[in-house]
Amino acid sequence: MQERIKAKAIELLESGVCGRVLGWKTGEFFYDVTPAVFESREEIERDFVFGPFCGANLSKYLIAESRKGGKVGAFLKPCDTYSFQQLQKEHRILPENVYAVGVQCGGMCDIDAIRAAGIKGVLDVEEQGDSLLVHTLYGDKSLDRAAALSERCRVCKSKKILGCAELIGEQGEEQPSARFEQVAELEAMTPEERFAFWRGELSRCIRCNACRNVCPACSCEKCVFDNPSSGAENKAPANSFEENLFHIIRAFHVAGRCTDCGECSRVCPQHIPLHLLNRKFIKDINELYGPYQAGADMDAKPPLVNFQADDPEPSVVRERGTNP
Amino acid sequence: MQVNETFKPTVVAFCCNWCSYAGADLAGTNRLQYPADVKIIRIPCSCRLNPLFILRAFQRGADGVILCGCHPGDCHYTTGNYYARRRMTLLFSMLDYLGIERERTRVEWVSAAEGAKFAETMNDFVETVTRLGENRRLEDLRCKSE
Amino acid sequence: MQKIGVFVCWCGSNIAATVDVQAVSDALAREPGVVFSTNYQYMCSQAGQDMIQEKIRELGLTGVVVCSCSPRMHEATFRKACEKAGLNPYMVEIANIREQCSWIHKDKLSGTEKAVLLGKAAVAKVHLNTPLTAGESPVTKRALVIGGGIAGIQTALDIAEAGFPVDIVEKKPTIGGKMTQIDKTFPTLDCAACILTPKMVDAAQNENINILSYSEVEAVKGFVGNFTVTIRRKARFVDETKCTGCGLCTEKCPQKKVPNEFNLGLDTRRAIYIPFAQAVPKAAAIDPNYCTMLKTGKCGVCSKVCTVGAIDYQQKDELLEREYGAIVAATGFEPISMDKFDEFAYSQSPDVVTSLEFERLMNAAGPTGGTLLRPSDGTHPHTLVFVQCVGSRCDGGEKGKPYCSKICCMYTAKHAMLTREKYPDTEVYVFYIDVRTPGKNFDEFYRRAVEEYGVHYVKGMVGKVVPENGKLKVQASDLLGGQQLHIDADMVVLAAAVEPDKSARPLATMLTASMDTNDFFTEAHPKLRPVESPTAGVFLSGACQGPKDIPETVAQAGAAAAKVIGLLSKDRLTCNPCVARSDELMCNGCSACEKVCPYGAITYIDKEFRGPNRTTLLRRVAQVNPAVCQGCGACTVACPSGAMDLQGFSNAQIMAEVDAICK
Amino acid sequence: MTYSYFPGCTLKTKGRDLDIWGRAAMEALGVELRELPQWQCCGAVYPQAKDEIAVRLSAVRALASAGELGTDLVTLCSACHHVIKRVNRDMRTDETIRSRANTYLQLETPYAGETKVLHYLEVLRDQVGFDQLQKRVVKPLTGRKIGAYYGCLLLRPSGEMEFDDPENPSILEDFLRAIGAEPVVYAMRNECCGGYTTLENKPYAVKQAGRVLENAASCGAEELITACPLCLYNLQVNGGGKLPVRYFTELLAEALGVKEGAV
Amino acid sequence: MNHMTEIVTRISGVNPRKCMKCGKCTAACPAYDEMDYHPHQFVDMVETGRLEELMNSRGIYMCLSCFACLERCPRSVEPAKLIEAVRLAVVRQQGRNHLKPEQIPALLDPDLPQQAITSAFRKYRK
Repeated sequence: MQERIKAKAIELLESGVCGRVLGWKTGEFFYDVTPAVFESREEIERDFVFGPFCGANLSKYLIAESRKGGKVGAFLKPCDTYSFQQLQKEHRILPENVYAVGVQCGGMCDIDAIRAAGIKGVLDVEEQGDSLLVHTLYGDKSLDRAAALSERCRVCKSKKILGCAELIGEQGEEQPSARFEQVAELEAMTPEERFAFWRGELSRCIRCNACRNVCPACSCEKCVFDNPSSGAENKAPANSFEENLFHIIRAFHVAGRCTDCGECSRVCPQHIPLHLLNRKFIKDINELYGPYQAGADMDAKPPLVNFQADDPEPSVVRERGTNP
Repeated sequence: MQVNETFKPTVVAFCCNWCSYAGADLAGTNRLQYPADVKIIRIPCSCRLNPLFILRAFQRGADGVILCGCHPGDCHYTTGNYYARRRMTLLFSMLDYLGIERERTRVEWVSAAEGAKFAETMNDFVETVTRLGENRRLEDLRCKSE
Repeated sequence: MQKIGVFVCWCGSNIAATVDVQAVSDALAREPGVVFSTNYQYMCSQAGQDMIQEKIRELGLTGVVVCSCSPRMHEATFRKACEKAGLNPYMVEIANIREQCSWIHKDKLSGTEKAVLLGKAAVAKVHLNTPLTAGESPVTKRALVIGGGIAGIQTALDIAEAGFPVDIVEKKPTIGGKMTQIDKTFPTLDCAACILTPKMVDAAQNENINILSYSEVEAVKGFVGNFTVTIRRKARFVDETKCTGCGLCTEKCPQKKVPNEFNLGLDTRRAIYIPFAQAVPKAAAIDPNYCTMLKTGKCGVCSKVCTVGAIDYQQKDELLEREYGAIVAATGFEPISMDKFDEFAYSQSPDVVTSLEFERLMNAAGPTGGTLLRPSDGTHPHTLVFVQCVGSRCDGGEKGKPYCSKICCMYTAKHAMLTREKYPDTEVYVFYIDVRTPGKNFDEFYRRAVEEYGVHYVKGMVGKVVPENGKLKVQASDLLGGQQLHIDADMVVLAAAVEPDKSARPLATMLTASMDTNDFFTEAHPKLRPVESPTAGVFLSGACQGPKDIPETVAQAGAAAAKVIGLLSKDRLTCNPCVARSDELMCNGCSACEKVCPYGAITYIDKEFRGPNRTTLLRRVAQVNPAVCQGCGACTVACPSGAMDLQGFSNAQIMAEVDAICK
Repeated sequence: MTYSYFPGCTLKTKGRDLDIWGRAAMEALGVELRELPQWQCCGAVYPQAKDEIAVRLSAVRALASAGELGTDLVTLCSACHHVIKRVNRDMRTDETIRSRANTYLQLETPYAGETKVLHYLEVLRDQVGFDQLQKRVVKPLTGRKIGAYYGCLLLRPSGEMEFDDPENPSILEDFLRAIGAEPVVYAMRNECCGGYTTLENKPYAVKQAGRVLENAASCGAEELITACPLCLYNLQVNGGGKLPVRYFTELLAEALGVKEGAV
Repeated sequence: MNHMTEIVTRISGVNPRKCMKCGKCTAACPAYDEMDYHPHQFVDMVETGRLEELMNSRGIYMCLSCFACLERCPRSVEPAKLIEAVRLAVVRQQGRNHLKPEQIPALLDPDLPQQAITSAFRKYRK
């Protein structure tokens, strides 16, 4: 796969279709893969990687890249393409300046999941069909890929690649996903338990803004939390209120636009399950206003700028509550 | 549940200018009593209510926040309350999800003719909020005056 | 820092009785930025306004807070006063300490405390106010009148007289409305048709009036001065421009068994019909529910007999789109259904009729040619019982209306009087709860019915009507006589309550005009602006605003016309300056705001911005057309970055109010 | 279709006909009426005063036991229906009555008006369907001019009984049409027959029954049907035999061809 | 408010002030001729506190509880409930039972449904 992608990247550059391509390169550690722009065959041959740790969603980078003049090539995994389309709907990405290549994905891995499987001293990981060959300080070990997947890939909602000029690998389909199970578990708790759960999670927030910076939906020219005149400016999780405020408003601002790509939780250094906030909105929207997947359909009106005359009343929140 | 007789909640009522603010005026004209704990903020339409305002109110010490607007279908701006309805439904659901008492937030549709409904709504809401007591789950201690 | 003046009004004792106004002005004097604070008996009086103006000049105030009645009452007054003293009118804020404070709280301590907080919120808001200048929008100089009854006709005539074009949209095939069905009018007893039909002809002949009969309003867009209305012209299957109204088709049509709605189903008409002799436009229409040709494709008699070729079975509904500067609702009323009042046996005996049916039975153009006969057997009735308040003055619920229908006392007196005049051999009983006859020559009229015509007015109600052996056994109470009456009547006439026409509710939704719980249109102010709806550019004429008799309807129709003329005579309208504004530096160009804007006020342009390292970036940004924006604020919340804000109700201003209140 | 069935005291004694034919007919229609175990008198009169709790209790017991069985509760006698339906509403809407009744009864699960109360005629109309009933008729009552006598208790107060239009009811007329008879509408069909005063003021009961029968006869009725044992008694005994009066279930059984089997 | 008025309005749940004195209750009452006071008067007398007279009236036993007054009242006043409340106020007093068990046998008739007796007992005695 990696070689096919690299070949395509080189072809795009050399045929003149693109002036540069957006891909992934290894960072400090093998599992620390970062997005990068490549402008020459040499750079690609030297640095370009595609493997089980290329979780980063490249579509957000296209907002800036598509405005720099010339055409940019980009490799997008299925879930990235939802963001890609959503950002086009919002006129953030200029599609005429992008040459998108869809790459099928077998699910991205999480180094912590590998460690949790009891494998220590990991040096590198190699894909071998459905399993991983893990090189460690203590010799090689084999592990089912499924066991190493990140949470978001374990509950992958779709392998479908949208809106790309060409594909590498097979086109996939939407698939049933258990991604709302955790939300449902939380909903089933008492308010006290939920409150305690979220205090436990959100109190760890250090306001590094990684979630905001990585989120494709959080692409505002200026964030309200950075704007002194917005009335919501805050730069540090000064107390529990501001921890709550930041995450509630952030989730609200991306509600109806969040494709559930899961980048927020991936990058959170404190391992706060931020996707559970976004998924709550998605679940509510699906249940109250009908199924909606952000980015899936270029023409569908996003639920928060849409309505039906017979939408449920806000009291539905009180009425359907499972706990008194 | 224990009811603290001396607790006087702070309740912020956002009222749309065309229906509910007029409904509140009608309650006044008809001398229909409701607790002085309710303070009304006039907004042009229920769709003007930003979730930030609600959180801000809780931060600054509100114990309950209620939004009143025209009945769905009767919005002065045709569609504003439909958007407000979705926004508030989702926001309230999120607050509930975070374990914040869902009874502290409410939306009621009150027309300009429903002075009595306005007063009843406020009486009922203040009673509910009083029963819940002081808002502890979404407060900012730095903003407390005492 | 603003220099703010605070003016606390006593409103006589309305505020001062439950709010310590001195304490309020003292407390507000200590707020930051407040350089002057006082209280006065009547701030809205000339003396009060003079004081505000004097202080603006003397102290150079940059902001004014008036603690008084609702801003819906006097905000405009105070803004105007401040403007005269050189202060931008949008630097004025009102704290509503009457309707939302002194009138609803009895305890002076908590009332005062709340008034202070409301004042503080207003002061906090004024700190963030900025002077606003209103823009302007053009006015389409044409009016639309919805409903072609006497209200709509009079409004249209008056507007047309002033030189403005008017369209009348009427859902029936003819204009004229309920008044065409009335026999005589009270208290003069002149013939309704004699005074109405000349007006209908005037309307038809007036160059400025365009009658769209058999048409309904389908959609309304836009705002005051600039409405765009879609009108459905229903297929009448007759070319209105060709039909001469000769009536030949209506005589030859073989389908004779169609209930005649003009006579309330008391007789029949043909499937092709002209509602009545003086109809305007005088053109036939085909009833598609009964026409054999339209239903089965076989017949075509009317087409054969028509000498001008006006029949067109292929006609389809047509949609018109037109622009108007003002819209008048004149949708009128209907008597309520008697289904829920069968204690009066309306469904069981044809001799139990409603008052409107009684009008037809007395009318020369009615089913009996003007001779009062019992519908059941065509015999002359000797004993008539009139029941008032059927469905009026009921305390809510599905059965009946809570209001007094206002016209029944007078028309019942008229019916009773006319019956006794034409048929002196009759006994006429009127059962009443109260007789309500305020109005010029009204009570005199009612007294004449009693004193000169010998009508038996009985204080009480009818409890049960039992049809038996050709009679109507009426069981009733006579409260003053202290007895239960049992009358063997020949006819019973029910004064059914009136209700707004069913088309009014969907129309109100289209117009975004508010309605009360009974579906009557609400006035902008019940006393001071009775012919305007709260929605700018929408006016009210006739019974759609509340029960009315003919003179009142005509008076209100003229008043509505005067308001429309006032609006249409302006070339440009001053817009509301409290509109949305987009901060281009923050705008993402994502289109969320555009999607929620009900007015299409938001457009996008690509604009160059300075990028890093001396580069330029082309960005899509939103722009608001201030003449089109109505200031709802939907966009401000849809905007995730906060680039969109609403002038006069900005994020910062509302949050300042929140802060002041929650402290 | 299975329902709990509350016959009531009168139907076990003086009003046996109403009950026997009613059961036979439902059986023929494939509807199972299961008599409630251990029912007691409904109380006979609905206590209008809000502070009368004890007399509401046996109705509540019947309602609660139907609730435990998970079935709707069907009644046949007008008086029982009136009492049970209104007490059920009290249990649903009146906090004081609910809490006091539950305190008295000490049921395993407190009762709050959950059971649905249906009159036999409502089952015929809404569950069986008059059109279906019509198809099952084997001996249509063709040519018989029958007046329906509703009386008070089924119809009023309409806001609580939710049975039919209180001034212009049609359920019994529709029923008569379904079994092939010709319904005769007359205005006194929803007026009181005076039955309640038969002990207190017999002359009045006689007078009022006469009025009802006179009106029905003058409108062409040749016989009357009713659902109320007291009305039946009063119209028969105090009405002077002007018209035959029968329970509607008797005619139903007749039309379905099960009348003989039931006796 | 007079003590008895208060009891009667409380147990009946009726607000006599809603009455607009239209007389439809009295017009609808089938037992009018049997009663000394009529439904609209009942409402008025409760409101004005003339309870003694009402409690001594024969009319309270003549009411058929047919609910015609209640059904047809345009103001939802429910006179029938007031009448029952007044009757209860009487029979709840010591020794004021209107119907005594020993009176029953004389009234019996083999066809009379027991519903009539039960209800008479319920209505007329404590």
